[in-house]
Amino acid sequence: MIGRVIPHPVLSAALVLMWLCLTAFSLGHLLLGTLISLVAGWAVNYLHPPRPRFRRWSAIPQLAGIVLIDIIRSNIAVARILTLGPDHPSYHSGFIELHLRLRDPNAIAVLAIILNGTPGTAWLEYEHQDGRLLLHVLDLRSDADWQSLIRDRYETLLMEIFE
Amino acid sequence: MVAQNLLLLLVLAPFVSAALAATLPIGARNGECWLAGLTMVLALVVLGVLYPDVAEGGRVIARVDWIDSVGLELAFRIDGFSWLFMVLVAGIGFLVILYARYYMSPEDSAARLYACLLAFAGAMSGLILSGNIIMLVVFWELTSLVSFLLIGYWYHRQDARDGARMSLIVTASGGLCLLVAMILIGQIAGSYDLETVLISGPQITGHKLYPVALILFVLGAFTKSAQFPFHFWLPNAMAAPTPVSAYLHSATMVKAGVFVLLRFHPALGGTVEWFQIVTGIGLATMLLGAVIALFKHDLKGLLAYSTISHLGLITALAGIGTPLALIAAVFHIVNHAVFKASLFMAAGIIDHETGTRDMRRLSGLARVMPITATLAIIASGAMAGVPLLNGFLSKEMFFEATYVWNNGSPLDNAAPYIAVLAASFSTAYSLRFIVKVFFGPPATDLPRHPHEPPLLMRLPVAVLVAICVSIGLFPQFVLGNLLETAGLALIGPDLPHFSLKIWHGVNAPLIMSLIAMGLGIMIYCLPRRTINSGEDGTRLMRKLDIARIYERAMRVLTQRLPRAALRILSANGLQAQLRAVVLLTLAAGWFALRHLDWNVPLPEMRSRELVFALLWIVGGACAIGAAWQAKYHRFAALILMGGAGLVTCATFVWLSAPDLAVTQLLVEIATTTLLLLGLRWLPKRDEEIAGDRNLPARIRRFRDLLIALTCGAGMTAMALAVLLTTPGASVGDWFLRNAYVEGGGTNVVNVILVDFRAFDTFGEITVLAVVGLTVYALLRRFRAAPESTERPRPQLDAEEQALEAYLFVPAVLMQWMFAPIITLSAYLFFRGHDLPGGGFAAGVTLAVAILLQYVAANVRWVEARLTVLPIRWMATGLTVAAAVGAGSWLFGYPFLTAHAQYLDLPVIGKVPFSTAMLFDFGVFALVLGAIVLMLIAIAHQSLRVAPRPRRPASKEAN
Amino acid sequence: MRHLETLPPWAAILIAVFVMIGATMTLLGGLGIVRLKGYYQRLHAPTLGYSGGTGLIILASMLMFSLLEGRWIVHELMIGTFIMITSPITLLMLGRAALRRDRDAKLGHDEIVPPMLRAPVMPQPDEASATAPAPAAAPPDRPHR
Amino acid sequence: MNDALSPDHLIIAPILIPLVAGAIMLFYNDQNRQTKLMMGLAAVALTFIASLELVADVKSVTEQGGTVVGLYPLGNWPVPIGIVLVLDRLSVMMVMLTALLAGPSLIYAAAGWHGKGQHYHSMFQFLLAGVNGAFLTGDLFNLFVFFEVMLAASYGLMLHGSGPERIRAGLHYIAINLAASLLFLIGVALIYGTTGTLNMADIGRALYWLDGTDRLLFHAAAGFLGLAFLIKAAVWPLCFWLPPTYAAASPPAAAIMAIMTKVGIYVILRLSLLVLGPDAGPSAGFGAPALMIAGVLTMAFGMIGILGTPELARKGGYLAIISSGTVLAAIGFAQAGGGPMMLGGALYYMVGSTAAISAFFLIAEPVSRGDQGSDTAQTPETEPDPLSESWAPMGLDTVEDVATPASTRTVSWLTMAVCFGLVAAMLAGLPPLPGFIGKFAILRGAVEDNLSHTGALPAILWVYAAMLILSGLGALIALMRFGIRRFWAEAGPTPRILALEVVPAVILLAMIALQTLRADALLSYTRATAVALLEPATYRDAVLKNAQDVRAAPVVNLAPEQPGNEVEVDP
Amino acid sequence: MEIILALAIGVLVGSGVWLMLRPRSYQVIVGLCLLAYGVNLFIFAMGRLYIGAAPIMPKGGFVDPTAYADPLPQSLVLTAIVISFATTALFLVVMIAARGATGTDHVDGKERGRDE
Amino acid sequence: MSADILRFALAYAQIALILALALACWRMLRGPRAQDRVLGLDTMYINAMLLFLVIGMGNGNVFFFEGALVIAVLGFVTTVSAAKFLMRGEVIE
Ligand code: NA
Ligand code: NA
Repeated sequence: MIGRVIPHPVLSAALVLMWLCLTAFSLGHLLLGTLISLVAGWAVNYLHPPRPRFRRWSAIPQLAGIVLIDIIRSNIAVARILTLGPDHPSYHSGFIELHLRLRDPNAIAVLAIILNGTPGTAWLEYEHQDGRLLLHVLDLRSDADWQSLIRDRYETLLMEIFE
Repeated sequence: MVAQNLLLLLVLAPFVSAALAATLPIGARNGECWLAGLTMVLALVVLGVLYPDVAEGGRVIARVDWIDSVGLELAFRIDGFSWLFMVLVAGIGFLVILYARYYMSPEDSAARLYACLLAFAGAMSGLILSGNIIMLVVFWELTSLVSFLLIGYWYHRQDARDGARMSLIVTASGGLCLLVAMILIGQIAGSYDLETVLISGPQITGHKLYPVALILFVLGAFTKSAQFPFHFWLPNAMAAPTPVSAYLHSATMVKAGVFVLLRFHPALGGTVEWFQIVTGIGLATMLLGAVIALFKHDLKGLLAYSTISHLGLITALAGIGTPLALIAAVFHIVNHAVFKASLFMAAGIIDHETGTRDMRRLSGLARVMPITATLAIIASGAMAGVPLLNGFLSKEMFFEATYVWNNGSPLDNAAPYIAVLAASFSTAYSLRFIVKVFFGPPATDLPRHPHEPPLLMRLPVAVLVAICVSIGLFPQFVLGNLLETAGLALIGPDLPHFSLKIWHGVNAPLIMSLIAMGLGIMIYCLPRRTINSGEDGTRLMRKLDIARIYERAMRVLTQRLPRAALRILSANGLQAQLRAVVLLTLAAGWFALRHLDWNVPLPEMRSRELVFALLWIVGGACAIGAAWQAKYHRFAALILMGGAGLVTCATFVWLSAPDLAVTQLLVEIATTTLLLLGLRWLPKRDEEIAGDRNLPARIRRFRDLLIALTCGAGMTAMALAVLLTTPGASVGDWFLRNAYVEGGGTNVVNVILVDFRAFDTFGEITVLAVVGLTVYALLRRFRAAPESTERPRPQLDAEEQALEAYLFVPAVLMQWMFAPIITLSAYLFFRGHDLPGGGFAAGVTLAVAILLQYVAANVRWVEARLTVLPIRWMATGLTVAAAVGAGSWLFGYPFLTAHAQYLDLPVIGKVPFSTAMLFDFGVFALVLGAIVLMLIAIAHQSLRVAPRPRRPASKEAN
Repeated sequence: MRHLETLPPWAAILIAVFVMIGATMTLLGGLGIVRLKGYYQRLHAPTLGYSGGTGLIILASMLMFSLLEGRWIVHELMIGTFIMITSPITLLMLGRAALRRDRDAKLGHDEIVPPMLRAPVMPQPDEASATAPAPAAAPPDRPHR
Repeated sequence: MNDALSPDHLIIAPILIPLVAGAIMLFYNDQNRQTKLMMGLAAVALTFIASLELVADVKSVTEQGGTVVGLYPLGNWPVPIGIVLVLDRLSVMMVMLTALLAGPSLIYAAAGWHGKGQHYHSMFQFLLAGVNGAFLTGDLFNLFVFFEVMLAASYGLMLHGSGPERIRAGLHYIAINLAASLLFLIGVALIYGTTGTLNMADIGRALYWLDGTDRLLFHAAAGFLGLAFLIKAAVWPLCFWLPPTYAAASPPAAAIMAIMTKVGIYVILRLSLLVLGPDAGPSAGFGAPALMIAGVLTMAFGMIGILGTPELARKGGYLAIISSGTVLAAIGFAQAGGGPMMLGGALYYMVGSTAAISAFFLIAEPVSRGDQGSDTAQTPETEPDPLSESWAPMGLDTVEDVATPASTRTVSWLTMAVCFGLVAAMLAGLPPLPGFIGKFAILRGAVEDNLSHTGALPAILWVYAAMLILSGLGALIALMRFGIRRFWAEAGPTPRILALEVVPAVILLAMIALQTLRADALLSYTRATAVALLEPATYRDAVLKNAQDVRAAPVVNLAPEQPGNEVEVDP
Repeated sequence: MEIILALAIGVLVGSGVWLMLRPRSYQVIVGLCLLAYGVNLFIFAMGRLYIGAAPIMPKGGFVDPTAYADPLPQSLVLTAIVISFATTALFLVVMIAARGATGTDHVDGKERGRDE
Repeated sequence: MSADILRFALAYAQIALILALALACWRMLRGPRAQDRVLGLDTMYINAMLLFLVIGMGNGNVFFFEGALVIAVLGFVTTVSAAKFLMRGEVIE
């Protein structure tokens, strides 16, 4: 019953929060926001997307912290590189191919957000069948470095959360 | 009162009978004949009853209201002159109807013939009896129209069609000239009433516009009565059945021209111009007609030219215009009508019996059809002006008029000589007619074996010939009183005494007659062999055949010239049309603003100006870039255009227009996507377009560049001119002051849209709805160009992966965005009245949310899951908007009167509620439906053109 | 701009710093997009604006309006959140599109890119080209530049 | 006519009835074409009844001495705040004419054309709503909106049935009209920028106060608006789109689109006399010479066109052009002080010629059917339907379009021939049909009001009179040539014509006949209309009677004192 | 500010007009879009230019209308945007339909100098 | 004082952002490949969004927030469509 009325509770909750952020934190808006989020949830349900299952909520803040720090660091790093100019010898960019263990589409999407949101790495191509990923990195140091970096910093946490 | 009603009956009866005749069965020849004949008899009876009223210069006037406000009243007026004319119309009409009964073959449609004949009689009666000069033109044109149908009666024949066309064009054009003339005359006289006009002679002839009016008037009269140089239509009209010719070309149609000349003589005549033009043309026509008639081999052709000649004679008399000349003219009208009608009928009998009208083949008919021959010979004698026949008398009077009257002009001096010469030719062709057809050896190669026609067919001829003879013998007794009555009507009480006598003693006219007859016999005898054996007319005549010249001129003037002119004056290409629009716009702008005082202050450059300038350096670069790239690099142009749109949007933000910014952004997104959807269906532009770099193309581009630069400069100048003026009080100020108090919202722009000017919004969403429907309807029948039908190359390439592999990650993210965009849509909707947003923005947003799902997956994937029913949404939107608008009627307020109120809800507290919000919901629903419909309709085309294999849904759903 | 005067100096300085750094980051991103040589390098440049620039300016805006209104104004967070989600989509799509186009022999190679990551089950090039329509049938494409 | 509290809701009926009918039809699948047809006919009938009632109102009001006007303040906002519908003699006449033309066109469409594409009936109703809105509105921007409604619907109707010819002509038609719409917008914007108002009557009032730059800019705006309307009215050299468009459109669509050129004329008439009329001070008569000259040139071009084009439907387009030119020139003369008689005649002529042109388009297709003598405009309908998809996505119905030709059985070739002849005579200006009466009234007015006591008539009037005659003659020659060839010369089997195709032409001819018989009433009406149009002050006073002073502050101050809410502005 | 906006309008209109006079239907549609931008800005400019004065009012009270941007041109532009969007969509569809029906993207349905 | 600082900061930010916009536009104009142009446009969108926010801060009101939000939520749709067109030859298949 609940599942039918609120097919995507997490999503709907997020939408209510979004509504309140956008308008004001008041009772009236809570009601209106709830109504709208329910309608949106039903609409989404028509698409029957892969429903995310959050297995470990506690890992989310940890991941968020890591990502935030990485983004700030990368921002500085990339800003430095950009001030250096295009032909500076101190960095070189290139493609790297990685292998992902993640299988959950939502988790992979989150990883894509993280990698693309972090300056300096660009997610180019992903082959779901065998989990291969092609990245482009602005300042390339070593392949192994990146593979382990991503696996350790993000993938593990993501697998904890989603799988 | 009785007389008035009878007068109206006189006009109305033929039309009513015509309508009846048209409804009778096609083959009902006897019925038609009875109906038509009785109508004519009725007319004659009515005329008889009316005679006492018109005798002694009296008249009867009847009026029926029609369009009094512009002076078009159906006024009818009968006096002695028109009475006499009406007798001709009805009398000869009766005989023609009788004759036609036997002449027409059973295959011909009797209904059509009699209906047209009756209608023609009605039109002619109307013309003659009109008491309003404009109504006269109306009936005048009606005679042209009906005669068109009559002449074209045997429309399967080329000559009938050509003759009908020619006569209509010539006579109707003349009628239009006559119309203008009548308007001028009426203006000068102060009334369109014939009575008034006829007594306004001095006023009219003294007016500055008199020459114009006169020329237009005679153009009308001359075209109708086939005066040179408009005479050519008449012989061509001989393609009509003979009864029609007998009617139209003896008593009615062609006489209308001379009728108006005589009728309007009091108003327009008596001037030098009148004499010079009317008599000059009349004499010329008389001579020319007679000469040509001599050379015609076709019996009806001869009679046609003879008719032209005799009409010239009457015209010349009208031009001379002395009372006796006018009497003579009337007399000759009657005489000509009588003998010419009989001759046409006789010619018809000959044609009917022998199967030919070619005089070269006809011979010795007096032996096989003696009675007809006798009748025809007498009638021809009348035509030639042989003494003791009616033609002689009026011709004498004509000679006398030309001889006696003298105003000293060269034309006047020449008139008697021309008259005699023409009369001699007249004698000659009459003689030729008699001798060639009825005497000589019996004809050998006739299509039919001739014998006398049925009695009733001969009867009309006999009656007419009897009239010829009786007038010729007892003119005063038969016609004296009637002529006097007519003369009184024409000339008024000043009518001098005259008497019609056969013998006036040996005087100039008699000598002229004798000379003419002698000369005529000589003319006939001398070249008769050449005439009889050769072609129609002399070589010069053939060269100067005005009909051919006319035909050629018509072909040039109405076909070749217009076709060429159309090519030059019109532009089929879109570019030329748009260029015309742009150039005219420039011209209009320049014309209006050429005196504008330019006083532009130098701009200050502060940081904000710097930012704005930079913004528009970007925007301008984008716009120019888009213009530069649109030909060969469509995609680039599209992206650049997006840049220009973004800068426009930023400008709205910069200049305090948040609603515009939001709407522009959303529309920008929808437009770009639409154009991207469309790009797939355009041809690949992979090589230089042929001739794109040669000189003409460069010149064209340079010219357009100049135009474009001028337009840009002009718009800059205008915008600046406005921006540098200080605004006065505007409606906008009122909105700012009152939007919240009166409209209940703080976002004034939105309050305007959904309340103050909600009707605009209502119209605007209707536009969107219609466009959505059109797009959908057009794409339902879309046919792709052959090279666009297969799937795009990236998808076909062997190296390529399936879409799902490509979009594995982005698709997930795009599906994530579905719910937030729906929420955003709701947010924009609910905010509208107070802050930027509103139904439109919400609708576009939701449409984009759906579009995104299509982009993320494919059509089948989405449509297997989601059903939007866009047209239903559109219908709902429009209906809701209309219903909300109409809701105010319940409270007695006009459509779209909004109502705003705070609802006090239990837990939540006060909630603003406004009917405008409901209206905005209508907007939302419609926009959603329309945009989804358009996007989807385009998106479906790929699928329709190149159906894809279905993939199992499970794989996609994962 | 009288509202600016009502802000306390610490806030003003903080906001100013955030805004200036954010704008500078974005400008650097812009510089990068112009100066970097290869497309895949340029792909990184706007990220600076997406992440650093947006983040800082949003923070500044939230701070400023919260202080001005005297209550928490957090709706700018939504902008940040959605930029977080949507900018990766664009980069993913653009990167992938560029890869396809760079691998497409008919469009010409601007940059050397790695070959396609191919799953083992995907059809072999030879078979595929045998089943695909003859390339000659399709008119030659020209890059949409 | 009514006091402000209970406005006459009937005024908006001619807009709302078709609009709502069109909207409700959208709820139905296009399979229910007969239902939609019935709804459409009902809507047209209701609109007609409403217009009858409105005419009666207007006449009773004006007979009591007034010249205007019913006002309908939408949203109950006073002039010039809100949009107001203005009912006067001219607008109600045009509304009635629209309803009268709509009926026959709709009946004709029922003969099969409405099945050759989707949603014909909705678009038809929307077109009527747009046209009526354009006639009734008293607000310049609202006029733009209704112009767009009308144009959008006309695009749809014009493209109805699809096919290369239609699409090609449609592309041109749309492109030209988009350019015209942009011009319209520029003009409206400039007018607002200079006068600060959008109400037509108020613009006329505000113009009085303009000086210097503002007035010049206002003139420029008038010029641009004029051009935009002249494009719609199809004046030479802006008319090249018309013949191909109308020829390519399906006959019922072309028949109703005949009213559209008249919308352009209506607006020019309305605005030029209201705003730039005799009492406009330095702006009086602005553009009048252009109108006269353009009108005369247009007539000449129309005459050339009708003679120079072989295709009958295109001839119809040129007839529309001639009709436009005739009326436009008369407007120019009226604006320049040519007197009300001419204008009254021109209005009468406009009514008659529009009906005749509408009938012409309905006749042109059946009589050209199977005609070997000229290029047929019709696309072959026997091509296989391109739709191969058979599933119904998104609820979009997939009713297959009717593929059979429009006609299946013969009723009467002869009736068509008679109709053709009458329409041709009417358009050629032959008596006693309204074409003649109208031209006569124009000529009479031209002579009566403009003949100086010395007997001089301005040269341009002579040229106009000559063109009036010659254009009719040109039409006569061209149509006669066609008629003779088609009905007389060509033997052989006659095309099959449905009763539903004959009836509309007969109805329109009956209208023309009625207009002939009751010419006096109609001419008096149009004459009085012309007199009213030439007294713009009366119209202005009536519209601005209860006008709101835009400087007024709100009556009540509801301000809850909230210091933080006040918006501060850096000038 | 005024002169910059006026120039911007000029550039947009100039580019638009140039494209409108070109022979390819795609050029025309891009031109019409650019023209629409220019005309919208022009309408907007008729209310004169205001910075930082969006026509969003405090709730109630007497306000000084000269301190706010004129809302009416803005609402006119909104309507104009919507209508030009609709007509652009329509033109686009007719354009691709014309290309399908005539085989060319020339606005006249045939290449220059080539008769039907 | 704080007003001066902020005014300077906001002016600087506006100029910096508009320069960034111009640079992105340069890439869009210059190309060389279609993907470069799309990237340029996308960058322009984000820069414009930040500009809206900064302008809003300068004005002290939140009226331009919706504009920025719309770019944040929907601005990517144009880019995605364009990229898909480049990738697949059509936007919706
Ligand atoms: Na990144
Ligand atoms: Na203001």
